[in-house]
Amino acid sequence: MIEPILLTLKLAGLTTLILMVLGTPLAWWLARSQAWWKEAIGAIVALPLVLPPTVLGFYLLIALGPNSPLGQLAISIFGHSLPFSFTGLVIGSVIYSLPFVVQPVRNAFEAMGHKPLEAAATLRASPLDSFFNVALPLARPGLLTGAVLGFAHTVGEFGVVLMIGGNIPGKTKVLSIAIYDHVESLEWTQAHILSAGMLVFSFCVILIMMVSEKRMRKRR
Amino acid sequence: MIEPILLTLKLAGLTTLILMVLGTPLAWWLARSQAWWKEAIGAIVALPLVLPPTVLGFYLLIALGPNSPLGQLAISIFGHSLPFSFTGLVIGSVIYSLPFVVQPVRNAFEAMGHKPLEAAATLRASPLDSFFNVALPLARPGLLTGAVLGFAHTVGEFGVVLMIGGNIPGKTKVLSIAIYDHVESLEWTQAHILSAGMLVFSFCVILIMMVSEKRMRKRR
Amino acid sequence: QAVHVAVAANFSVPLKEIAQAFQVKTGHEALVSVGSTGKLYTQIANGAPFDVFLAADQKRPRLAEEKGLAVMGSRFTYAMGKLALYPASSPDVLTQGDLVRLAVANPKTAPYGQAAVETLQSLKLYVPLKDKLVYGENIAQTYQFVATQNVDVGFVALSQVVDKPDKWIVPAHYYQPIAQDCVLVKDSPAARAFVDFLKGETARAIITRYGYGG
Amino acid sequence: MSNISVRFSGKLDKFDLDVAFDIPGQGVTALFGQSGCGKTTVLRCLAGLERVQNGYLCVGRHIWQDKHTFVPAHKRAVGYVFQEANLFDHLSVKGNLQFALKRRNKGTGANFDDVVNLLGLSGLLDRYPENLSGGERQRVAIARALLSAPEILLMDEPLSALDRFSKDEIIPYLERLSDVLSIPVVFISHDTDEVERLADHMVLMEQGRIRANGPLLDVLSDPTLFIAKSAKTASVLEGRISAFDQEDQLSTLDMGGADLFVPGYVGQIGDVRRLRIAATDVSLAVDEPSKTTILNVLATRITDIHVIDGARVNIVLSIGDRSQSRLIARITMRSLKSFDFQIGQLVYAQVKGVSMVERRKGKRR
Amino acid sequence: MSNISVRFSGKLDKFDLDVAFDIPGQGVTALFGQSGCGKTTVLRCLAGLERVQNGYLCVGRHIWQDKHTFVPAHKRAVGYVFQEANLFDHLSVKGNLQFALKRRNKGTGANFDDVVNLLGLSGLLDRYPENLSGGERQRVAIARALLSAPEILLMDEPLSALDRFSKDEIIPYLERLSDVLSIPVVFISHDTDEVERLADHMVLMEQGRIRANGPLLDVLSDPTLFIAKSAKTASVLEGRISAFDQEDQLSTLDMGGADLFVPGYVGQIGDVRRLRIAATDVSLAVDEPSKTTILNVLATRITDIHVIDGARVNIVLSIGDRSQSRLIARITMRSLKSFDFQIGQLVYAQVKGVSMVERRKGKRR
Ligand SMILES: Nc1ncnc2c1ncn2[C@@H]1O[C@H](COP(=O)(O)OP(=O)(O)OP(=O)(O)O)[C@@H](O)[C@H]1O
Ligand SMILES: Nc1ncnc2c1ncn2[C@@H]1O[C@H](COP(=O)(O)OP(=O)(O)OP(=O)(O)O)[C@@H](O)[C@H]1O
Ligand code: MOO
Ligand SMILES: [Mg+2]
Ligand SMILES: [Mg+2]
Repeated sequence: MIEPILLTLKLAGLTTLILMVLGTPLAWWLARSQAWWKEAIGAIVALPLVLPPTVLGFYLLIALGPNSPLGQLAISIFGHSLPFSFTGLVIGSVIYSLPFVVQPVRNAFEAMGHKPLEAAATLRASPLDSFFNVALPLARPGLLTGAVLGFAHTVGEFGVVLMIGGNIPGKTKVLSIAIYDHVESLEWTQAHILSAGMLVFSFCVILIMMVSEKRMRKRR
Repeated sequence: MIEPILLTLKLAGLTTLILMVLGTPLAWWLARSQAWWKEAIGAIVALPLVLPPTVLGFYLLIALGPNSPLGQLAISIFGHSLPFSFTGLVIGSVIYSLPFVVQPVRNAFEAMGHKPLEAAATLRASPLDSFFNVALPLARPGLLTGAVLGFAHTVGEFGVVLMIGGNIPGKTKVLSIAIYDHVESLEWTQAHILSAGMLVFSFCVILIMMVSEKRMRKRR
Repeated sequence: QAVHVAVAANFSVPLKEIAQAFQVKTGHEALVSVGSTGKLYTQIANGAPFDVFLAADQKRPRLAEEKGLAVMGSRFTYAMGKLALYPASSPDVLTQGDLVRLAVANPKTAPYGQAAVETLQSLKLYVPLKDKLVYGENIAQTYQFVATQNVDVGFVALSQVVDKPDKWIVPAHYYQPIAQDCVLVKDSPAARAFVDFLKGETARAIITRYGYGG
Repeated sequence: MSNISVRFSGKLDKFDLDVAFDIPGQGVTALFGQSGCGKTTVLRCLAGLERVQNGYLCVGRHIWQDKHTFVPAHKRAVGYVFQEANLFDHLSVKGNLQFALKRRNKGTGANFDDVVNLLGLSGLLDRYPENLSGGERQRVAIARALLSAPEILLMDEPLSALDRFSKDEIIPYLERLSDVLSIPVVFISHDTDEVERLADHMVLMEQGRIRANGPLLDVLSDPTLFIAKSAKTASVLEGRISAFDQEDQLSTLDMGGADLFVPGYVGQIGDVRRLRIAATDVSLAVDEPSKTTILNVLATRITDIHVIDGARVNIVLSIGDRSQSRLIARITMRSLKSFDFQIGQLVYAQVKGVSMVERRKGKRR
Repeated sequence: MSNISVRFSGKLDKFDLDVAFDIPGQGVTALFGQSGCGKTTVLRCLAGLERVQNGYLCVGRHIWQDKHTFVPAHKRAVGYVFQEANLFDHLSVKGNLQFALKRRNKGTGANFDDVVNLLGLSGLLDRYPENLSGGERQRVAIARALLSAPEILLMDEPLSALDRFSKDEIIPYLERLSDVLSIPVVFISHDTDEVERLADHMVLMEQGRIRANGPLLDVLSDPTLFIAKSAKTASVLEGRISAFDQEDQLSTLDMGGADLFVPGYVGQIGDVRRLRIAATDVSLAVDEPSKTTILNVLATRITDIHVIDGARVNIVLSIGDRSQSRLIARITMRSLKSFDFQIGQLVYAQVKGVSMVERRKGKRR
């Protein structure tokens, strides 16, 4: 019982981290770029959402499978193909949850306007410096929302994980699948316990994140 | 093939509408209220996310079943219990997608600050008037993000729908389930066609929404 | 050495028991991955690390053999699924006027669903009841519809309600037999040992106890 | 309208506010004080944007705040000009103005075109706030407040972003507004010039407290207040136009016995005008001075002598028979000593540089 | 530092900018003009925040913009004070100031404590921008720009939200900054007083074009410009302190032959000081005038006569042997006629109200 929990935390934590690392610059580019095609990229980022997760998982399976070019590439990098590995799970979750991070963060960057960045530039902050020391702190509520949505969604993520993870105990059998397993195998008591535990835990994590964000804002 | 498409559009459209109607005041309350317990409500709104959709669906099935108090209530209102009906589908989708609407909209309301509302008050706009004519227009990017995420997510929503919808052709068999069916029954060609169609359609819808928002902002 | 077994959802409970017995006897660990037959097949086609595939039908294992995804000639029927109507003591509930909904598994993806439809057709009830059907993704979900009382009655696997008194076991001639096949995906001594164990007495007893035909 | 009674005390965050003052229910009141002394806070309390623990606010016959009452901001008929324009970013200039128009009581308030022309906004109506210059934004904010048909106008440094030419146009309009519609105006300003031109009444604040409160001329010339020590000390006097010399374009004002000459046409004969005379513009002589280009020489009586510091002295004079017409002269300590001026003494005041405090109409005091 | 050459022309949205001017690479330059004339836009172009199609900008030896070059804002060592403070909301006052400190070149720039004290920020360091009053925000913005150790300081109406007392402290500091560190300062202001006190050089804008550009005194007293017509016309003169009378606290300044008395201690003997004499404070007499409280009577020669309108005339005078010390007297048309002043004539100028343009140090011209 403890194994899926740890695995889930590891997956959600890592996925959220990667989502923030990838999603934030992407959101920044979407917020700032003047390119005419940027909205197309914006729409593409949101697309994984419209496919049912299992179907998305199916396509990821095909795309990353050992017979595909991407799969071949992965094999030469990781030594194994991505599906049915933890790495594959992380990749799938990242793709699936990306829009939940990109959209709120992008909005936060856009709401901020140019002014603080102009002030930073006149104080000799390079664009990178401004990004880290002005834009990111100012976008904190958006980043937090992105992180909460991304984290929660990865914890509850299931279709993609089931499809490309393959429900392998200790490797890709995360909590959501474990609960699903219990439900499907008529072990409802275990399912109830796990679900309740998961809800309480997530409630606490989210509440703590939100309250601490609020306190940071209040401290001013 | 046309039936699930229409059903999906109807479901996603209606769900998005309801999400906006319910989520916006909720987001407003979360952004403005001084109540100490509001963050708890905020966290509860995000909770449906952490349960795998099928598991969520399972609990909804229990909660809305004909013997539950909620189910009894629904029967006295709608004349039938909610699961396996379009109404039930809508309710499930709304619960599941609510956080994707509430969070971005809340952020937009918070980013706006008090100032425009104060200006409105001194111009004799009642709180309701301010909400509709100042807060909502200023929060437009957040509302749009909420709508896009909510819409896309409902189109792709699958676990909950499958669980409380019962896959009834013409009534609850939406596109995502149809695609899934094809994948499971090894009818991959049909799955590919439907998926591609869905992606292209959703891409267009999202792109149009985003570009028109951008144009509205540019027009200034 | 570990054997990786992929099993169709309806057989997951008996299999877990079998796996335990297998480990006690041979010392090999059996890792169990549960999924729907269709999904498991797709995964095997895309390099899933399964050694043994226990499907809910015969089609997918055969396909796996034909496509070279499995060891040729290793296929055999490990269980015969039986259909039950639950909760009911006879098919009469199906003709009663107050029947609102009847749950079956999706006939397109689940063999038990196919069997349920065939049963209804045999009873000449399919057309009259068509509008009352709701479909579970698989047989487990179908059972959940029934268990949460959202439907009045449903066609489920006998294995799911084997210890429940109020069921009507559908006579075998009402539907095509649900032969569930097993196939060896990757050849290894441990995997062979597992397949052999599945064919053996201990496993057979468990399978029968769960209401499957031999 | 009768008086406005204001009593606010309490803490707002860490800022400690404790003010109590009454101001007239008509005319223009200036709220004056150093940066951070609480002017904006008081104005916000007046508008109902801030709520202080112990507050009492009565405007005319309406109680807007007391122990049991707190009329919310949108039910107070105030026009508010924010310190930082605070326009609606989602509306064009026109939209911003119409927002105010739509919500005012029917049939009241200023005319749209008048206000737009006055504030020079006709070319800007389709622009959005983010594309306006600082002064343009401020003008839109003023216009918006004017168009909301307020019963009291509250303005937080409305003119600080404006150049002199815009000010010169707007100030008379505000005066007329307060005169004709008899709407009381309370405004914050740092600029003594502005205050002198616009205000009738003045409230002086210091660190959340009231330091002085009274008619403008009294406060400005109160020698115990720091304003009197400033280099800009001035007397503000009223006189009636008695003649106009077409050729030299010179107007004569009757100051109550004594005459003052002011260059240019300043109004019709019989009109009352307000004049500003800087204390540093007034010099004194014991004997009638010889002829210089200084046209204005008034016979006055010394009513008070205030030493500002070791070098400078303010001499308070009364003109003619009007004891309330107080003229202040700023002279050096050396002059004070060499002439040995005494209270009660008759002296000639030479007045260089009389400036009209531009007013279209005479004002009641 | 050598000159700053500025040429910008092009459309920014719908605003048409076309300016070309050179300003000195040291001292203080004022950018003056009506609301919306493009002052902020020019300043933004100088800072590299705005890029105009045809631009050329050379500051000292560095070309910041030409056909091929555009040095981005963060590589220009400018200090910029925005029209609306533009502080970082996520940082405390201290954090805002440290943001500047951390990024400046090591070992350069103003001392933190000095700047904090000068701007009265020591009690505010832990506050966040949203809890500051308008004037406090503006002061933080000025402090932040000063602490960034700029090589050129650009300020957009830095003082408009400040009361006189704050201004009186900040202006001398800015002057010293521009003197001692010889950093050129370009600032926008609507306030002629401020401009007169602070600026050496003045650029006058009108609807996106340059209307005048030159040393402050030339522009201010250029009779063809609207400023000269203003009631506030003044001469700004420099003199060397020659004596101080301890008892009467009276300083004597040598204006190049002629003496002027100024109340109070204004500096050490030998120091050069700038004086401001309002044109309306100067009266003329043909014969040596009789004794009044006016201490300053100077023998001058009329060098020019400008008629402003039917009522008012500016008389330009030269003091003593210094032909460049130009004194302006504002007199009435009636006086001009009755005295029949002629160019070249010797007259006595009575100067009432000499105000020190507060400067700690004499300035090179
Ligand atoms: N982003 C913009 N888009 C379009 N027009 C603009 C923009 N910013 C300013 N303008 C216009 O350009 C002109 C010059 O603006 P600028 O801000 O330079 O004026 P300013 O001289 O600083 O005025 P003020 O004293 O009122 O601040 C104005 O007419 C203004 O409306
Ligand atoms: N939201 C706030 N939280 C805490 N303190 C505040 C807040 N707003 C203002 N203050 C403090 O209250 C005091 C009064 O502020 P207020 O804005 O009324 O000053 P002001 O007189 O309008 O000054 P200015 O002329 O600079 O605008 C200041 O010391 C300020 O720092
Ligand atoms: O046993 Mo199945 O393949 O999940 O219906
Ligand atoms: Mg203020
Ligand atoms: Mg400007």
